[in-house]
Amino acid sequence: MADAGSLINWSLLALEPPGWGGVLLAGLWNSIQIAIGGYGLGLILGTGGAMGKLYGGPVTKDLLEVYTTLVRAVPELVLILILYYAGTDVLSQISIAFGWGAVDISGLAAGIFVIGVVQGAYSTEVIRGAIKAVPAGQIEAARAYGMSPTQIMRRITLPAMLPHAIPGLSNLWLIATKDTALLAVVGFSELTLVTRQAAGSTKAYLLFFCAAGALYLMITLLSNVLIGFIERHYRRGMTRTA
Amino acid sequence: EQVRVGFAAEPYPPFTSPDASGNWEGWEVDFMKAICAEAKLDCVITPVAWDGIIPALTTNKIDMIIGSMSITAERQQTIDFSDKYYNSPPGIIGAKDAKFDATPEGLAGKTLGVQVATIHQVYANKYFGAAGATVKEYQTQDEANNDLAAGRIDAVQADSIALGDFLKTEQGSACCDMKGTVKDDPEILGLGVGVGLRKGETELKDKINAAIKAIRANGTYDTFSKKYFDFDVYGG
Amino acid sequence: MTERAEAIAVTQLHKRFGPLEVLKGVSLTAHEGDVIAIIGGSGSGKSTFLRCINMLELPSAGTVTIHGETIAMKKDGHGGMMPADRKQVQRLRSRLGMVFQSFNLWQHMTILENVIEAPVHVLGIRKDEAIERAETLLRRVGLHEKRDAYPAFLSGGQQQRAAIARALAIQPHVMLFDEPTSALDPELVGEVLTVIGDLAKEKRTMILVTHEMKFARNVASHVVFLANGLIEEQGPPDEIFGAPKSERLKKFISSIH
Amino acid sequence: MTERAEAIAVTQLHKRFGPLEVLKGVSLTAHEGDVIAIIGGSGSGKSTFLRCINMLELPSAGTVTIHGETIAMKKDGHGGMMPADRKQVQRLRSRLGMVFQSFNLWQHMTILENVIEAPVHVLGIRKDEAIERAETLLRRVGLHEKRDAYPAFLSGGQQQRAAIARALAIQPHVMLFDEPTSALDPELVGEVLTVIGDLAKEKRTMILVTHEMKFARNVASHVVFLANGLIEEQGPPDEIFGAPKSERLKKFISSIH
Amino acid sequence: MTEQTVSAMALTELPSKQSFFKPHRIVLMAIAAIFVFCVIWFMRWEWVPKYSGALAHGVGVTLLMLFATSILGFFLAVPIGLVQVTGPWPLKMLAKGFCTIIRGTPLLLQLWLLYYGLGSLFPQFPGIRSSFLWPYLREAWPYGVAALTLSFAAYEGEVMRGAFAGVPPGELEAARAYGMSPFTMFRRIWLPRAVYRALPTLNGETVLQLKSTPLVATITVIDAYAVISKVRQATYLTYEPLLLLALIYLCLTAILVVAFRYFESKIPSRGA
Ligand SMILES: Nc1ncnc2c1ncn2[C@@H]1O[C@H](COP(=O)(O)OP(=O)(O)OP(=O)(O)O)[C@@H](O)[C@H]1O
Ligand SMILES: Nc1ncnc2c1ncn2[C@@H]1O[C@H](COP(=O)(O)OP(=O)(O)OP(=O)(O)O)[C@@H](O)[C@H]1O
Ligand SMILES: [Mg+2]
Ligand SMILES: [Mg+2]
Repeated sequence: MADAGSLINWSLLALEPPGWGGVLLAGLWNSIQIAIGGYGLGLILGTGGAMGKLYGGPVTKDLLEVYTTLVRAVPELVLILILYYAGTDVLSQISIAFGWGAVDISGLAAGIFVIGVVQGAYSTEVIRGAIKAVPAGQIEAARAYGMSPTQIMRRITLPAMLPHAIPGLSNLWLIATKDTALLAVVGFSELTLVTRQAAGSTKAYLLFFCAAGALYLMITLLSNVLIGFIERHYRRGMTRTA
Repeated sequence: EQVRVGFAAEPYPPFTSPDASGNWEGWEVDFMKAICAEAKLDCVITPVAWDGIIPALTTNKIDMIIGSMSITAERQQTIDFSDKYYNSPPGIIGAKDAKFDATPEGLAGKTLGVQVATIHQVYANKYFGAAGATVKEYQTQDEANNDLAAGRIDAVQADSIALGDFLKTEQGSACCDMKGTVKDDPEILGLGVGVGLRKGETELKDKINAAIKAIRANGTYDTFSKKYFDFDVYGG
Repeated sequence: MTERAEAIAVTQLHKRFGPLEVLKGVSLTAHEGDVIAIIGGSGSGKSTFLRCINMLELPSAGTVTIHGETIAMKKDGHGGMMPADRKQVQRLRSRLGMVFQSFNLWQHMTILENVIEAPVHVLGIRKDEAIERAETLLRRVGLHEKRDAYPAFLSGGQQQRAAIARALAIQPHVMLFDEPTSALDPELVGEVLTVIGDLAKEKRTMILVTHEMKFARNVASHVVFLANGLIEEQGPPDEIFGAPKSERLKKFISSIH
Repeated sequence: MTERAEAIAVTQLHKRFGPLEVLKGVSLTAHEGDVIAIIGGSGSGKSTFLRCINMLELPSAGTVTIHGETIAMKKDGHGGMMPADRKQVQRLRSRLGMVFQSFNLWQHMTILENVIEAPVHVLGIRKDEAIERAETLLRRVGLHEKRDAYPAFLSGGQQQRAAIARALAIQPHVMLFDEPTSALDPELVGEVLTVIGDLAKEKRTMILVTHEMKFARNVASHVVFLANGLIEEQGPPDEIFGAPKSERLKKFISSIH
Repeated sequence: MTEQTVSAMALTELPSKQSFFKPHRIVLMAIAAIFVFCVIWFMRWEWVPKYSGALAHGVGVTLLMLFATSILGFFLAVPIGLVQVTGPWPLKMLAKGFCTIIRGTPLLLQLWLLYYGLGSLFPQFPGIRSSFLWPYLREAWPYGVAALTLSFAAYEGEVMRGAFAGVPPGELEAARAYGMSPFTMFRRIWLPRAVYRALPTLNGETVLQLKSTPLVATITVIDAYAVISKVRQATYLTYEPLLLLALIYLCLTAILVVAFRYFESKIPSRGA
């Protein structure tokens, strides 16, 4: 068999062609961009969603409930397909309806949109739980000192809920980095897909899948270190036991 | 104006395959460059998942498909095609030491690999699946070939050019050989490969058709084809 | 007495929670420099009354006038009332320094940040100026060396003193205290009462709900006994504690001792 | 006295935790029917002594003999000792009914299941027989109607009585109690002490660590005062409580009252 | 209204259980009904009967995958969780490393690594090729089962670690004090107690596992997702098959959640 030798052919991982290292790193960069973008979008949606669920009118609350339930019950893979085809389609229809013309949704933007919508549902729940964990008295005190509702949100509620939200939000970040791999099924050139391409072209399946695994693992481990720092920073106001 | 040209994101040699620097190359990439130059279109390569390539076209993620897509009546209900730009019959390959023919009887009881969303999938299910073969469907051609080489399946049906290319590789030549081409069924196998287009975009379609005619007439088609094939890929 | 301006005037305050009428028409005027102690049994509506003054609870009827300015109310859809002008409520609230039973310090800020928060973000005072003033206040309540600590690391008494500094930082016309010592261990009560006692000596206008009768007797200029949502009896501390007239008050005082 | 068999004999028990020597050679013999109360200050090693008897802590030196059978020990690698025969320890443990301060009922089983667990799965008694016996025991501690409840739904006193029933279910030669009432609210202490008192009346062999001096005086046949890892004084309860000899014991008794 | 907007009550309020049918809900449901009607009326569903057999089979495969891998994964998770709590350090590190690696990389990649990577190595060894295992190693599902099982084991292993560590030591001590052997204690006390504690999390993990099963379609296992993919390719419909698929998973999730609620309700809530 031919590929018995190529299994340990490290030169395939070289950064310069004919090595595929450069392509893998480019894929990794795409993955990271989508993860960051999707996570960020998810945070925005999640914050909005949490507000809506906590303080919104009954219709808002019900609609958000439907959103979070649906997204959390349907496999990411299916959601990604639906959102990738239908979601971006609807987006550009809306844009046309508003007279902004057809938006040209790039693969990157579509990926961010898809991951963001999925993440949004999860962060809604995380942030909602965290806000509910802020003692009511803290908010009452802010009102008693004459803060306006937006000020209370910005100065008290959001920062006070962060320590409660960080564990959940860090989990979501790790999920986001891994969910980018699912975009391979719609043909987006993130790390998993380029790995598949490289593996298919060189027949060194094991080598490339292990290399990609190592890269993902690296993101996770680095993130864990970073999350540790962030957590320590934001939990400084809490007692150790809290 | 930019035209996004979609094809499968996975290697499909010798038509489209990525190289180590992330560029795409192959006969179809050359073909695309030739007609885009001819039709003065600003083409950008947009790889998409093969099984979602038609939805990608209809939902505006890409503007045309140059991905070895055969012109079939069924697809024409959903999308439009240009004139054909190449044609080659489907072939069947199998392990060297296995002796069987590319006929329903020959494949009975065997496992046959095909790529999803291809004419081969439809054909194999209709003729071989019905006659007792197990049809296994792969996301990419490459994975089907690989599983054949690994002995997980007994045969692969695909475009004979693509298979020929695989048989030329180290892996392919070691394991397998051509068992023959399949009996024609124009209704399924179509009339050759054309550029897939959204319905109603006749202007683009006319441009492409004119470009295909032009590059065939001025010899460009033959020039780049010679780099890959020693026969006439355009077919009869 | 008469020359002193009215700091707070509440007239005919009613408050109902669903079927339960907690306040049934309470009127009270606090002049500048008054220290009013509100006493009464549990559930008599003391906290509710205090919270109605700064609109943490919306009264069902009646008016609240702070420093001559009456809070404009309008009908909400459900038979209650709501402030007509949100901005006015926010402005008037920033003239009332509320100290809660459970401190309610903002946990994500240091003590100093807690104290400067409202001056900077509500009153719009410059930050360095606010810090300077905050340090003075913290020194006064004896917490200067704790200014960079987070509330969770302080004892209950220290937290309550920080909360008092936070309330003083907005230079309120009136300080409102809702049982400021009842969440504290007995040993810690003393330190907080000392601080409040000092404020009383400075003739700062204060309304305090308290269960510390001895303390009320010592610092209050006026004592109000709430019972069943009404003012059952009021007057100078010596009269209220020394010669209670109503049966209820007599019973209440004897039960406390 | 002499005709009664030895239930437990501990000789020269030593126990050290790292540098700290908690027990410095304690010897104690309990005959059948004895009720031995162990008293002593906090940290004097009472719990450790009790836990060494059934090898929940491994003694550093000394022997433990249960019903005439001495637990065989061997040296472990680190200068301590360990049981030579694990099976022997398991067998002897099932003759000792231990009742813990914090009950330690198995939360995932109903009270009845808790009581039959050890008889069925350690002693190998038939399940229906075990249930029958368990019901008798539960009736005796007054918990029969709670037999299908889960421990979390019981009060502390009820939980401790269930724990006593669980310990009795293995028909132990000796019952060991480690402060069985100190995790209980004062109102609940009584019900548990009544049950233990009844056991004492039946002349069941018991060793109990307790802070309830009055109770110890009433039920114990013998009182042991531990101090600093040694038996400072022992004797009949009247002597120990009525006429303490050592200074330490005098101080201890006066501090308790 | 502002007072209600930031009302402290809203923060502590439980979801109102009052009436499900509030006026606005009826309007919303009417809108939803119109929407569903439009979906049914204007979209193309004539393919459903033709594929219903295949779809039923696919759902069967999905469920089989789910149950097989959850159960196998759970049995793996128990030792993984246990050695992390009590094991000697080499085993502890091994279990920890396993969890980190599996949880740190995408399942899709693991699946491909097993099937295309490892799976394409096997045939190179004639010994494997002629062994009795070969007929199975040729198939795709063993790789799918393996990858999903390992993944479940890693995630659930973490949960079990917490559950084992969370069993009060006193209860274990009580078991020892009554003469239980270490194995009896584990079987009768420690394990059941830990499983009860882990049950609510197990519910969530199982739903996540259900949502992971469609990935096996990418290695040629014909589950519900693969059937729908086939429909998409045969009919060139973009939305309809995916909507049906989403509906199928929604129902499966709902059934799972209800089933777990039922089991949880059988366990004393305060005790668990
Ligand atoms: N938000 C509310 N909703 C319904 N009832 C309330 C609410 N707040 C207070 N009450 C009720 O109003 C009554 C008066 O409460 P309030 O807290 O004012 O009493 P209090 O005099 O401060 O008593 P305490 O000394 O116990 O603090 C009580 O019966 C209480 O249950
Ligand atoms: N596992 C252990 N490791 C280290 N030191 C221990 C351990 N268990 C007990 N000790 C120490 O041994 C000493 C005696 O403890 P023990 O629990 O036996 O005291 P006690 O007499 O039961 O006290 P109390 O009345 O407070 O329960 C204490 O100083 C304690 O800190
Ligand atoms: Mg109150
Ligand atoms: Mg003890």
